[in-house]
Amino acid sequence: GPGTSTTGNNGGAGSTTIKVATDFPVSGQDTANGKPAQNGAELAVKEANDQNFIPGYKFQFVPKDDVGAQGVYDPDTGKKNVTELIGDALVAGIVGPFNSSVAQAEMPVANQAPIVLISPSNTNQCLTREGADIGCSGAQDKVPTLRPTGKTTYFRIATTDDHQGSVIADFLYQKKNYKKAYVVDDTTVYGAGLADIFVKEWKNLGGTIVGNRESKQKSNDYGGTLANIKAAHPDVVFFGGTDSQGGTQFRQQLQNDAGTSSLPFAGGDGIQNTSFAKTIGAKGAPTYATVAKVNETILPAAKTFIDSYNKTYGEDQYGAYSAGGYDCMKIVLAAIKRAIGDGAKTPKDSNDADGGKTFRQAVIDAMMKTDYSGVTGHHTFDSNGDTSNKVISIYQIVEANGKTDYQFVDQISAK
Amino acid sequence: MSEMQAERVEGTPSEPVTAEPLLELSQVTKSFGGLTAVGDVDLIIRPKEIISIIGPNGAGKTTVFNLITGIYRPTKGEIRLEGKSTVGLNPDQVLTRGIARTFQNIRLFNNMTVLENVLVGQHTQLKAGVLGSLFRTPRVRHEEEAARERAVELLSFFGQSLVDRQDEYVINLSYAERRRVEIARALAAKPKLLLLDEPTAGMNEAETLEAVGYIRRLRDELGLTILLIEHKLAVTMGMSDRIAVLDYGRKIAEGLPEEVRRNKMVIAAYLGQSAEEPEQSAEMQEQTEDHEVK
Amino acid sequence: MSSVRTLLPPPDTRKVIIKWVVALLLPLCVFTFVWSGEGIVNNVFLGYLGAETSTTFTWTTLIEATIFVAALYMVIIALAGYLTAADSGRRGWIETWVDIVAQVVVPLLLVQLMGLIMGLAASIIVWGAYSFGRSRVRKMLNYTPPPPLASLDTLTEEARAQRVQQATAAGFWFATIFAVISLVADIIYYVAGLVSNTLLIWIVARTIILPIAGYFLGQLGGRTAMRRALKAKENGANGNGVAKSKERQLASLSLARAKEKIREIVPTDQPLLGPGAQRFYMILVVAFAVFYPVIDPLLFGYGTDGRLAAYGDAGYYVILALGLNIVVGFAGLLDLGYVAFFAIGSYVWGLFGSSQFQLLTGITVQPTIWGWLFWPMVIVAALIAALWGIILGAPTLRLRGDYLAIVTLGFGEIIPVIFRELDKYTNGINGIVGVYSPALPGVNWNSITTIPYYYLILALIVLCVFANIRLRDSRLGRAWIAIREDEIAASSSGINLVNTKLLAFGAGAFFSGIAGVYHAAKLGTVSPDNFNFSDSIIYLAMVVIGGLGSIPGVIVGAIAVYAINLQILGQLDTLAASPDNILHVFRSIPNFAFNNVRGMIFGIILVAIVIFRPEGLIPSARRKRELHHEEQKIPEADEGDALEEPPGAPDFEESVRVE
Amino acid sequence: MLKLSNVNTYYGPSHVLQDVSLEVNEGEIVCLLGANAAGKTTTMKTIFGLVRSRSGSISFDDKAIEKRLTGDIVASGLALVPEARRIFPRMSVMENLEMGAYTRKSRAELSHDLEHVCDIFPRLKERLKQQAGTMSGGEQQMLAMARALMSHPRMICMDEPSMGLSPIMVETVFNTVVRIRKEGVTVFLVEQNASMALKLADRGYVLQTGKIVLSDTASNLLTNDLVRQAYLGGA
Amino acid sequence: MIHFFQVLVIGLVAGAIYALIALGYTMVYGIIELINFAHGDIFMIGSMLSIAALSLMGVTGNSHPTGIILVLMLIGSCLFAMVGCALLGVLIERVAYKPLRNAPKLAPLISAIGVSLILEDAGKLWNGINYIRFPQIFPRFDYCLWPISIDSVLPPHVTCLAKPADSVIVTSNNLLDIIVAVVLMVALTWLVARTKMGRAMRAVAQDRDAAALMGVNVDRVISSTFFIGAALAGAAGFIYGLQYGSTIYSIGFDYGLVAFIAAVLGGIGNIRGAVLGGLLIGVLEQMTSFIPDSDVYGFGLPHGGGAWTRAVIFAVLILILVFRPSGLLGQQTPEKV
Ligand SMILES: Nc1ncnc2c1ncn2[C@@H]1O[C@H](COP(=O)(O)OP(=O)(O)OP(=O)(O)O)[C@@H](O)[C@H]1O
Ligand SMILES: Nc1ncnc2c1ncn2[C@@H]1O[C@H](COP(=O)(O)OP(=O)(O)OP(=O)(O)O)[C@@H](O)[C@H]1O
Ligand SMILES: CC(C)C[C@H](N)C(=O)O
Ligand SMILES: [Mg+2]
Ligand SMILES: [Mg+2]
Repeated sequence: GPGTSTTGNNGGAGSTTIKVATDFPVSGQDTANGKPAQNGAELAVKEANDQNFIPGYKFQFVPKDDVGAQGVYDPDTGKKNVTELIGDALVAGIVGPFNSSVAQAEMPVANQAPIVLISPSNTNQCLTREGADIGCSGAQDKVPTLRPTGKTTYFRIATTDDHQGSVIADFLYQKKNYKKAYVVDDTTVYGAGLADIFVKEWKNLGGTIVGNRESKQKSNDYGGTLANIKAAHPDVVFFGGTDSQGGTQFRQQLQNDAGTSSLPFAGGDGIQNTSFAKTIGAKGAPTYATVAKVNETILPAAKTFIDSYNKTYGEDQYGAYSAGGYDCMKIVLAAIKRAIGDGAKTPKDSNDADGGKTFRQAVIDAMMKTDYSGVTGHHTFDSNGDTSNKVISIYQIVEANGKTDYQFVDQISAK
Repeated sequence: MSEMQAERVEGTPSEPVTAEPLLELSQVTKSFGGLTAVGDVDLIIRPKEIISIIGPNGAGKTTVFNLITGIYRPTKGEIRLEGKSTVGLNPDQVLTRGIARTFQNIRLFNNMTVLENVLVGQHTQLKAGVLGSLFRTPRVRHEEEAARERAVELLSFFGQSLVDRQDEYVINLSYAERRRVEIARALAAKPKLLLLDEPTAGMNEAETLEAVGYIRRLRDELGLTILLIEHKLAVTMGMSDRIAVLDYGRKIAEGLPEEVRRNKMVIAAYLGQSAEEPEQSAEMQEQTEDHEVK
Repeated sequence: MSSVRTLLPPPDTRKVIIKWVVALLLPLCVFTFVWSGEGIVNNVFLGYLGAETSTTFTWTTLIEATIFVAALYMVIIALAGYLTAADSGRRGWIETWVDIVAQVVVPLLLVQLMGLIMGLAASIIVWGAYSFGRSRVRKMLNYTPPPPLASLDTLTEEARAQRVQQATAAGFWFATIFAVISLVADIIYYVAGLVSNTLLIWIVARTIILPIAGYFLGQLGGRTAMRRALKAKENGANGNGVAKSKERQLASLSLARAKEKIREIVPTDQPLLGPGAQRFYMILVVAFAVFYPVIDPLLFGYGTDGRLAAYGDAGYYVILALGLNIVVGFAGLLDLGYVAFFAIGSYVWGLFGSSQFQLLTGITVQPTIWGWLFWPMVIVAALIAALWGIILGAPTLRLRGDYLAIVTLGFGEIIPVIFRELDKYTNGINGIVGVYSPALPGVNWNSITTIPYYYLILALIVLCVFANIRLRDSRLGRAWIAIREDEIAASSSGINLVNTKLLAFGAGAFFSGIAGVYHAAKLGTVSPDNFNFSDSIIYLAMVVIGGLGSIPGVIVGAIAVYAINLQILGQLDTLAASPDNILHVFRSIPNFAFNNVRGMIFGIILVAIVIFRPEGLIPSARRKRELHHEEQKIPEADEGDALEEPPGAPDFEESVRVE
Repeated sequence: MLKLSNVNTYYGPSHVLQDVSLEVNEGEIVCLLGANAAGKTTTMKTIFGLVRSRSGSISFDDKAIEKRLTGDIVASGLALVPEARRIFPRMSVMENLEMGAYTRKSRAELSHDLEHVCDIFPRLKERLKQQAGTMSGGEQQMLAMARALMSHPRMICMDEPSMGLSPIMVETVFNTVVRIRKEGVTVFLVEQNASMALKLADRGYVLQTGKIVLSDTASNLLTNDLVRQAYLGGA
Repeated sequence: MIHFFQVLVIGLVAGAIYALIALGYTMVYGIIELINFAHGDIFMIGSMLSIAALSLMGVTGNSHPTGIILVLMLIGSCLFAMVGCALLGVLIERVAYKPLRNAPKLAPLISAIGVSLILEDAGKLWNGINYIRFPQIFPRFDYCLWPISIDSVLPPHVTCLAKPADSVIVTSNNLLDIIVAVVLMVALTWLVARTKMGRAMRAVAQDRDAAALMGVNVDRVISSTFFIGAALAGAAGFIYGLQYGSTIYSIGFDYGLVAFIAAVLGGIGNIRGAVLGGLLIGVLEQMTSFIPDSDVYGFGLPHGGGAWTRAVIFAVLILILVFRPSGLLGQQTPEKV
């Protein structure tokens, strides 16, 4: 007979297997970005199955890799992945993507299916909001394209760059009393965007940007930039970017140079991870970083999560978005539970396109009602799909009991 | 023809007597750094002549060819084809003007078939451009068909065996056959003047005789003018209307084969009859020469 | 002789008919009864008969499916006729049948089991293993296949007629047997209650139609075969003179080429490989490709859109590979920055075919209208890319070999940076969002539809292949190859090196531009970080792995690299996550994930392919030669790589010696 | 000294050397004749392991060499003047000559030998500093010959050493052959210039499409009708 | 001015590493005309090997050996990386390139790309997906080059006149870097130009069969080339670790690319060219920071030179190649390898 039926086909009734997917860059040069997030999500699924989260239903984890043929994240591949996932009626929701530029390709597809897409790490504010005040007008006015049906199907638990950038500016200017900042970004969407917001807020506050606001492509050696910094005599160096786009080298080389080793250094979530902290160390001038979430380490939920994560995947696999991936997946699972509780019927099998469609819509509706407290704090979603949790935590690298890591310093709620 | 050349004095540039010169080299010099590979060479070639350039190794013969065909630019001097200077032209432009050549080491396109090699030779004869080729307009199609026919025709000049092997990659051919294909490729451009650089090198005596035969036919049947570099006296002496002798880049003699052969300077620099065993090589030359004269 | 027209074949030809009827029935029955064939047919007729059971088809898809089904069965019946007519009869039954089982039936089953791409990949392994095993067995049994030239034979008019008749009989009997098998199967299904009553009409009709169609199709196959037969001269008694002269001609070719040529002549020992049979395969492949979107759900179940999206992506790699093949394969210019032109193509449509155009120029853009401009813009963008190809190529012409490569690499790095940093125009790192899809009457087309893009890429590929072939076989193509072989000789044959090389760059960039426009429209966004050195490298790998200079080769190479990397390696973890997949066992290894070793596996595959097939998967005839004659290629001491400048350049003379 | 027995060599599918057997004794000049594409160069290459025979054995000084590396074969006292010269184009003439003496240890002998070959080929002496690749065809041929002599071989194989040389140089080359034989070097010679080669050789073999069809003393070959017809340009 | 010289110093130091890697590229290219794309990843493995060596010797993040022990440790870990890489290089040559000796020219290139992918994942499997720290055992001193005053008292006493941020500084790490690089380069140049092995390498590069006919063991020569080239990459890895303090599996790709550019810039196949090219690229890369932001100053490049670094390097390279088609030293010294 034609066609292939898949798992969980129990006659005419809905499937008892529900698939939940991720889409992250988990191989090639992007491994360090996506892999920890995917692991977090997988852990959430594993726990849900172990705890019989929705009695009578099992979750199947479907991890997708959006690294393309070239070995780096690839919007084409991401879009293809999402299209594939949509084709399987049993897939109820997708966690991902990691990069905003991949999100731009995936969002219209997911929106029209429709299917839930929830990202732990997309921080580009224009993905969900419009308006000149946040820099999302003109060419940056993307919402109509990314949300063609007009309905919100994309969610994220990361606070957007506009908040992150201004909070760290406030912190450095007001609490630390730095007045002159030198700003470098890594020429990526995320890095340049963050730096832009920082500069704007810094100037609002009355601070000065010394030297050139510098865009610096990932480089093996930042010597030239260092010389520029020395010449400008700043109080603090702000870096908009990620560790993998040169952040680590940049910070290290600042430390290694006598002329700059005494300069404090600050950045966003792109550099807030254990491996960065370990590599940089706590000696010398302080290194600050923000994360657009509450400080999980003070939440008991986080402790158990981190422990079980480290047990399952190893400490060195813990990344900035492990907790985010975990929480995203838990939010999706919770929405599925609620949808089923509200009487939504799961699709019969992978071929049941119509059943899949109704069920997914039910999940989306349930997502809107999310009220979740997890490792990254408490989340509800506004009508744009952005989290209510606009808490930004500030960290500093310290060495304590023989371990070097980021330590929570302060937490600020964005305006 | 030979009467008119008989009067010519060795070593002096010949004055135009009857026909307009086809190619004219005057005071051509080429130096590489400190080394003068070709120095003040004058040479006149008239239509339908077969002229040989001989000379010791490193005398500058191949360099003269390279100068004529635009691969090198002369340091000094003038090269004129039918009165118009060719100095400064690229090899492809020189070919368009009507000078085709072969190489001392065969330079065929090894991974092309025999026929394709000859078709490449017709490059300048064909007009098809990008669009024409894409849409394969009737004109292009006819042109292509005609080109193939002509290629086969050119191959048949050397007998049936090449025609039979037209679809074979040239690398599978024997040395002598490859030489022929190279000449066919040069002929494909419909040149007025054909330059052959040691066309019989690496051939045994029997094959050499065969080659001499078809080089003659090139002139007699196709009306080509031929300039030839060759070390085998059997070839040069028996076939050339005139011979020019180079040594250390200078032309030391020019004239009829017989004159050149008796020239003392030539003997000393090149023929080597002043060396210990004059008899042997002379005898051999005579012997082979006899064969072809018949 | 042919006085009695009977469909019952004479005893001597019965053998060959049985041989091929069985050989073809095997795969056909597997497809029909084990896989989806019958399902498709039934669905089609249920659609026509209006039974409510069929939900899969709309009218247009119904017609498409019908054409496909008809083509499929007709071609196979005709093939039966062809094969019986073309067979020299010198190869045994068992051998043929085992070949068919290993090379067709097993792959069919694998594809059904694992999906198209994975199935094909597995089949390649099976094919390899089988041919290895076969040669082993042959050696053991001391069996050598009959020598090819011995089958060269002329056919008299009479013999030809007889063969056609034989083919007719084969077609008839093949179809009849198939009809009977189907009938029996359907009766069983009917009894089991699996066939709806309405379908009985079709079952009866089929049983009648098939034998009749078989008769004519068999004849068609036979006539097709006879077109490749050596005709005996009518008047002379010794018809074999033709064969003798042909034989002499073939003998003058090298062994390998003679083998190639002999395959084209009927009767032959391996009619399945003959160009006549390939005609029929072509029909099948084309029908499959054209109607794929309709039959995919019936063949492979859910997820058609995902697969089509993937094929759409693979498609632009094919175009890129074809374009790069012109530069690297034909003209022999190593290009490590080919991605630059892809980027240019993408940005042309990205900037023009989106609201960005309005922002830049102030001209109001109507999305409904703008979509139409896609079509002319494909050409415009390609031309712009080509122009840049020429502009960028110009300074590189003095360079040779790897110096050229590095300069092209440079362009590949510079161009995306320009697009990224000139953010006033290109929107910089944020890229351009909302790039329009093409518009076509009656087609609902937007950035998430996959079927229109599938057809679009199919059409573009056909165009590009066509252009590639035309260019290769033209005066220009010869000039490119000549330049690759020997620049000095090419130049001395009247080829203008500068123009010809620039044209190669331009032509290569042209295709890349087409791929870029397609990419921008399909993805719906363009951003500068999608164009990296690693892209250029991957394109190059596609071309080399496929076979430099070989058009089918680079197509296969592009698809293979894409499929290995994305369809297979990128999916292993997804597959392993599903509990009922065999790969699931890997999950029990603690901390194991395929994506941790994805690059490593891909690397190993690359190295392995290159080592086992250095000349590529489907080498061009030329390159095959080159490889085998490598030793003879004397590194032209004094010229070759010493030639660092084109003739005419000021330093040229010092660097070259020509003899 | 050198012995080939039943050597078969292929290029891909084409069977180029078919059961070739031949022998060169110490102190002899042996020449190998054959039309173009007969397989003469292939014979040379097979001896030196540049292409490998599929079957048959080759021995030098009674030691099997068919499986040894080219470098080792050369080190054991065999040298080749290859077809088409194969000099090192981007090295100076001097360096090329030094490469010729690669297998030899003593530095002192080297300069002596250098003088020796420069005596034979004065043109090289003028050009010791020139980049070898820019020399004329004939000059390169001299260099190839000189380079082979630099290794002081006990036996030397020459593949068309007179190709592209002027008559005077051809004489020089042949004189050199005679001279080195006097010095005790065995010579195995492939020549298109059959009559000259036969005049100085002791024995000769005739190779025809990969098979040895004739072997005899040189003087007999010179008068052999078949040889005269095929290689000497008629009777 | 201080600014400029400081950048120059930094550029030279960075360039020394490029130069060492470029040498391997250029040698391998010189001998088998292969762009060995895996070379950058060998360098990456080298940096990891030197860390491994240090931890084998018991160096943890916090230990600070001194004196002879320190010297031995440095030499030991450098040698370990060099030998490890050298063996790896030879192994790669055997497995991935040797079977392709007679293959079409681009086949080994693809093989090299494959090897590069393999090594990258191997690095990842070995040391994880994050940066790993290189123990800073070499004590750090800053030497002020300018502005300084020198006392006339004997022995002369040098004092720095400005704060570190305003002086041209070279660190002990920088010096070590330069010293190791220079020593190795000199040794290599000597090896290739003066020894029999070097001459054999050049001969093999020009005509493999002819070299064999001179008695050269071609396989061994090619293996040695890979051995030496990879050893230099290993040394570069060691220096890199000392200089920058951390390493990751992905550095090989970038470094390989830049070093390749350097090799071409200098004239590929040319040893002195590779060194020159490496230094030049190193300096150039840093100098791009001087290009002003055109949006701010009205001239320069949008967003400043830093965003254009790679593009600028390539633009300069292309310009140079247009005027010197065989690289800076490619033509003048015809020597290959
Ligand atoms: N590119 C070059 N650079 C340096 N010297 C060169 C160059 N080309 C030729 N020569 C020198 O010029 C001289 C003449 O060379 P040419 O090739 O013309 O000689 P030929 O007469 O053809 O000799 P043969 O008969 O040996 O082929 C030689 O001494 C050669 O070394
Ligand atoms: N590398 C190769 N690949 C394939 N065929 C080859 C190769 N080298 C030589 N041949 C073929 O082998 C045969 C013998 O060639 P070989 O070079 O040994 O002939 P030869 O007797 O030396 O001829 P010549 O007088 O032309 O030098 C020829 O048919 C030639 O085409
Ligand atoms: C760099 C990352 C942490 C992802 C980034 N926030 C983005 O949206 O692209
Ligand atoms: Mg010459
Ligand atoms: Mg030969």
